[in-house]
Amino acid sequence: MAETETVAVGVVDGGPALGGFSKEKLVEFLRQMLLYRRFEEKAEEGYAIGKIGGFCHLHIGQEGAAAGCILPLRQDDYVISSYRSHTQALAKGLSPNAIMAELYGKASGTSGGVGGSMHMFGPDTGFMGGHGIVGGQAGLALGMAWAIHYRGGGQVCVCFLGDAAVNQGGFHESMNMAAIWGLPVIFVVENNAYGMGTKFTRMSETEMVQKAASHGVPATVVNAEDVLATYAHFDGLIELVRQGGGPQFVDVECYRFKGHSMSDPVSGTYRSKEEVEEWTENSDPIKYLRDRMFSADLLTGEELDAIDQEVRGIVDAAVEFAEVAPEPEVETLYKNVYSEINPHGRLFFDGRGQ
Amino acid sequence: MAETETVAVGVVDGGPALGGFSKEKLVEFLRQMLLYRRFEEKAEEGYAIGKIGGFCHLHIGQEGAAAGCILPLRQDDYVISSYRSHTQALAKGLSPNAIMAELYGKASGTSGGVGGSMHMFGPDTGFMGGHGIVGGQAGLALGMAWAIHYRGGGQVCVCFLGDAAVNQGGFHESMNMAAIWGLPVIFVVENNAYGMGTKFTRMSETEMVQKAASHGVPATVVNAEDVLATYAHFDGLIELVRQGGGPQFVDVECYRFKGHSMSDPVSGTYRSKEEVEEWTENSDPIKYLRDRMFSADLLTGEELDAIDQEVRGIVDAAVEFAEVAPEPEVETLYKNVYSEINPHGRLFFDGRGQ
Amino acid sequence: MAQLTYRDALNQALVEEMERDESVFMLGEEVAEYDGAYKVSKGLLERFGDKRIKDTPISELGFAGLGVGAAMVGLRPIVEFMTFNFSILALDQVINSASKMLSMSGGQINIPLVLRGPSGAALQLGAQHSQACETWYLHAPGVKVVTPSTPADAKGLLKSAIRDNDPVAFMEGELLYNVKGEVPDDDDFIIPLGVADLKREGGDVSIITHGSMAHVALQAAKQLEKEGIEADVLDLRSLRPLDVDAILATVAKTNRAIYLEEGWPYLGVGAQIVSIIMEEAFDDLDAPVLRVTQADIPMPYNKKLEIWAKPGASRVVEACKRVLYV
Amino acid sequence: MAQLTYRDALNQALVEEMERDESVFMLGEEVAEYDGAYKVSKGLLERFGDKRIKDTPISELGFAGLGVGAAMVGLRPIVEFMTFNFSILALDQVINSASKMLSMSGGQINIPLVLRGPSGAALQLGAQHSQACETWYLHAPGVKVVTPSTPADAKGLLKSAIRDNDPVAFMEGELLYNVKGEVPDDDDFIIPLGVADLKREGGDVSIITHGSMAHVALQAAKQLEKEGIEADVLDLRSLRPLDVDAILATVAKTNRAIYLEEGWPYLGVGAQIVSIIMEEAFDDLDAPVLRVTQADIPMPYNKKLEIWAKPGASRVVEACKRVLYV
Ligand SMILES: Cc1ncc(C[n+]2csc(CCOP(=O)(O)OP(=O)(O)O)c2C)c(N)n1
Ligand SMILES: Cc1ncc(C[n+]2csc(CCOP(=O)(O)OP(=O)(O)O)c2C)c(N)n1
Ligand SMILES: [Mg+2]
Ligand SMILES: [Mg+2]
Repeated sequence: MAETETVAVGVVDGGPALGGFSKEKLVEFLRQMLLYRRFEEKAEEGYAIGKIGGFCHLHIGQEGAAAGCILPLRQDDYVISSYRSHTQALAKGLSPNAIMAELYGKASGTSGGVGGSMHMFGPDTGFMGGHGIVGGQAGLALGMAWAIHYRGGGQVCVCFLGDAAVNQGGFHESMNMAAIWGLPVIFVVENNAYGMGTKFTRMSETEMVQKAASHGVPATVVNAEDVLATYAHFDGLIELVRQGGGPQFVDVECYRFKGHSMSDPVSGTYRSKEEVEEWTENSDPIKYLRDRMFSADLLTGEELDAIDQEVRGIVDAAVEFAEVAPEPEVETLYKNVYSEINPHGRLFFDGRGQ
Repeated sequence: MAETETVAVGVVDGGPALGGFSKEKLVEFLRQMLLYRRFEEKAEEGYAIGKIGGFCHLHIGQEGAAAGCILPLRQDDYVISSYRSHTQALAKGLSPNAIMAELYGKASGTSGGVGGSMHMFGPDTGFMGGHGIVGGQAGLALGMAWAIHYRGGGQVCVCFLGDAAVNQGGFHESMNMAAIWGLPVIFVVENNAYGMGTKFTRMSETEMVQKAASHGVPATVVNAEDVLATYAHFDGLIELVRQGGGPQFVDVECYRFKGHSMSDPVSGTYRSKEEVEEWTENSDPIKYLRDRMFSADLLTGEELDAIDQEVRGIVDAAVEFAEVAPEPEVETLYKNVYSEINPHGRLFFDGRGQ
Repeated sequence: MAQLTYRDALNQALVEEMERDESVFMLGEEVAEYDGAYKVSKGLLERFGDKRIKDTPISELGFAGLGVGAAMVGLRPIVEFMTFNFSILALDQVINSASKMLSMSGGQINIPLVLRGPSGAALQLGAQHSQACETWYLHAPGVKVVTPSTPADAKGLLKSAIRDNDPVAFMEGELLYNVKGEVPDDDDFIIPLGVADLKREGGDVSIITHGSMAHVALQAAKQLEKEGIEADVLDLRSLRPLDVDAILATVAKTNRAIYLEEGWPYLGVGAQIVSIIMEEAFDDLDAPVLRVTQADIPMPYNKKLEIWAKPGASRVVEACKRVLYV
Repeated sequence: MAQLTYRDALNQALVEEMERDESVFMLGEEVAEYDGAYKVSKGLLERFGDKRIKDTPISELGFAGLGVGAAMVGLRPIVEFMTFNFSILALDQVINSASKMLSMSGGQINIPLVLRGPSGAALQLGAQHSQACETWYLHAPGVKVVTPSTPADAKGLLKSAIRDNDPVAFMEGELLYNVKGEVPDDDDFIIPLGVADLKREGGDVSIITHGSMAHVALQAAKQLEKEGIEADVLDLRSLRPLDVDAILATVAKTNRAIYLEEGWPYLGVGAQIVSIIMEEAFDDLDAPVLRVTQADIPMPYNKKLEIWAKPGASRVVEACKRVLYV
């Protein structure tokens, strides 16, 4: 549970504020997180009725991470993530319609229906994908940060990882190179305490910030139940990195309210029903912000309902969009294996792609 | 340069001593290191005249590491190393004859002439090989330590690595697993400051002990110019590990007096002639011990000559042995790809191995 | 004989071999407390304790190295890859350590290691999770590769693989775990590596295949039967050692063959089988040997496209007819 | 035309392409201060500075990932592997990221990346350092593979590879760096990917090959010539894209072919070429297509054994005679 002390009531730009944020900003945080929540709930529904297939990993409970870390970014900053990335794609500005259509495997999806839940892409908004090999995106983030550095732009690259990914060798290699070359990358671990059914503490003797710092990457911890603290923390770090301060590592504490993927029960072998209930009750980032805003008289029940209605409308529209969107064509498959079909020679060997 | 203070003159078992070691023990250290030196010099010669081929990596200048770390081990302890491993094989008890024969590619070599300089093996003495993929042996050492732990024996596994190997992801994965399972393994970095032409400090922002410790593996530094300090350090650690104290990491400082391999000049692009001369003059582990023994009246010039003559004799004999040893037969090649030729089906597909 | 699922047959093999030999242990992601991502190791933690069934961090290269190292000193590790897709991260330890150790050491150090887990596509898992990985493990000499298609094969071959003194990549079908079949009750039922299984007899054309595609081959054979064409269905079961005699025998009988496999065409297993037939049975052939494979593209997520990209029975039928010139 | 070594030809290609396009940079172990382990990047640090020529730690997986990531956002990285043997550690980023990125992203993100370095055996380097790595890079669609055999090919093909918008594995011959040959002076001399080169004409038998083995094939052809046998020597140069037309043309002309390659037989490149000939030129064949490869064993250190294990001209001659039934 986040410390309530971090959120101070006050005044900003002449209006009432919480934790240094104006009402407008606070409503935006709440609205975003509600959008993520409602979107994931619809994805869950779509999966249950067989409209969505494959592996599908939800962010329910972890909304504070995407909001707090991505909202302070610029559009031209890069974000890259794992197979668990719906809300990060939303936060970075991909349209709910395209994301839902991707889950439905449709041609209007973020990846033309070919990627699915694990492989959302939106290079126009700087969202550089959902990647399925645990830790693999660390190397890719390193390369994007290298490109920023190489070109001399003031962009930042944010790399989301799960807590279990810090045990991958490639993560350490990437941290080391980011450190020696001072690259503009923030490695963000969405630390939901479990990698599938394995508690992080069973697989590490030490805190992950220690491992990051050992490579020379400054490492900090923030609790994503409190989106305001999370936002403030990242806002500062991003500026630091943007100014050429080199890489950063952040352990973002959170909790996954649902199973690892749709096929994993919410509780059972590796965590108890009570544990999940305790977190769901007492560490929900949306409730947390809502209650703080209520207490500070920055939100009314009606306002909240209106926001919720609005985001539900967006999500319902996304489902409608996805339902009627066209299926991708077989022909596109071969167009997208190589970008350059050399004028000579054969590239495909199945007799179907020529 | 090692601190001379670490070597205290005194009395052991009723006789004069240095750093707590009896004359007998001191002579053995000196003899071992001289054997390594003379052996490597002969290997260099053999390479120059084309009797030895391929990649050949020498330990000249680094003798304190093998002596200080391996001599305190038991025969049933495991040692595993990289492609730079002649002296470690000697220290663990492989015969100079067999090692030289291996360099000559002969059937009586440690690996039947099939391995060469980089792949010496002596499982009977616990020397588990020479491995050519930088860092690869870390995973193998983890497995041998696991086996010790699994069987409940009191053995120890020592894994030699180069300094550049700590940048390999697999090294970090192995450190982490050794830590969480408390395995009896000592990761020993022969830190000669360079990986080929690359200075360690260019490729790491931090000290390597920090990286090791970050996984929860206790990490220490020792300077191998002083074999006595090195021996004492390892003797203590080995006992600790043997008693179930879990993994250790040691940064063993040393310097390579020769090029990376026989094709790399001793000095040039990446280090100056002066630098090499400075180290060769002032940080030679053999000179260091010799001089300390001289000053403590524990060695005479004649004694030294006699030792040198003796080890030269051993090395000359090894060359003679290697010269006349038989070449391996083609037939053995196919015998050693699979240990079990299943009664059914084909294993080889070149039409030559059936 | 008992009716067992492929999953339970594997589980039985693990239990029996772990009972039989104390040097056998298994490790991998989620194998212990979670009973395995695909529940193949269900109950083993309770039965054998947490030394013999060990959960690992997500460190494929490291724990594959652990397996090779433990095998170097005489244990008989079973390393589970959650799926073989992730094993590409560990391939260095397979290719550069496991496969070469015996040879590099002049015959002194053998590696009795099993690397197992599902390989090949399941349903809509997309490009990174839907790869048939045989080729990566077959090219370098020193590793054996086994691909069971039925519960009985799964059990009999896994027991052989565990008892084998060399590294064996044991590739299970992700979609086969729930498939049921007869499995002999005998505790000591084993199937030797290197023996193909003629899963159906017919004299007109040979469908040679391995792994989960054996089921597709049998489906295709049924369809062909309706048109009066009788197909041999030869399930290779083990790809190294490879039952070349069985391949040559079916080709000698039918003079026409196709190779069916789950993976990509360029250097898929079929390329090697075709080459062997070319080299050793050229004169037996009345038609070129054709191959049916996955489409030569990364696997798409979309359900219809995925079905299209996978090799199905109708394409097998078509290929058989082509080599029969009908 | 200038006489250049293969090494210098590669160096020229690098210089010219880096001059031409600021988005091209190169990284790898020892490429900068040390001028490259094989001196291919000699002088580049001085010329282009340490942003464009970058020494890396020994972290193959990590810096290959860096290459893919930088390519995702429009740079054109060249990643040098000191040798391709070590690239097995990085294979996951090649197979699971580079080769699939364009497809997974629905055509949005292409990867203009060159992975280069020596592949195949040099002299007495033993099992772990003597592998021909083509197969690992060829199986999965999405990567192109190029294997130049002469200085001119090295230069012309490397320039094409750098300008290509897809991932290209560019495999050089470790023993070719000192080989000399004519190289056109033209700054804009390029050789397109996917065009095989008939390095010798003859009508009796086709020796098809790639990479450093082209030289062995030419040697064999000379020996055959003495016996009155004229061989076509077809150097494929690029294995994906593959000049299938050239393969079919030489087979149609000679009706007899062998494939010569440096690597192992089981799923070596030849297996695919044989399969293509089987599938598309069966009726042209007067004899089975045979393959000459490395012995199916890890490479031995001993000099004589190594020579024995490598594919040499005499074995090529023998195979040609076998398909000619003489
Ligand atoms: C290299 C690799 N190994 C294994 C897997 C299978 N797998 C997918 S997610 C996962 C757990 C990852 O946990 P964590 O990193 O904590 O992320 P979270 O799912 O909690 O967001 C595993 C083992 C994989 N995708 N890639
Ligand atoms: C994975 C891998 N990458 C690259 C190489 C080539 N290589 C051989 S030794 C070496 C330098 C290693 O330096 P270090 O670890 O410090 O050991 P040292 O040679 O100094 O003993 C390199 C890059 C290799 N053998 N393996
Ligand atoms: Mg997690
Ligand atoms: Mg070093």
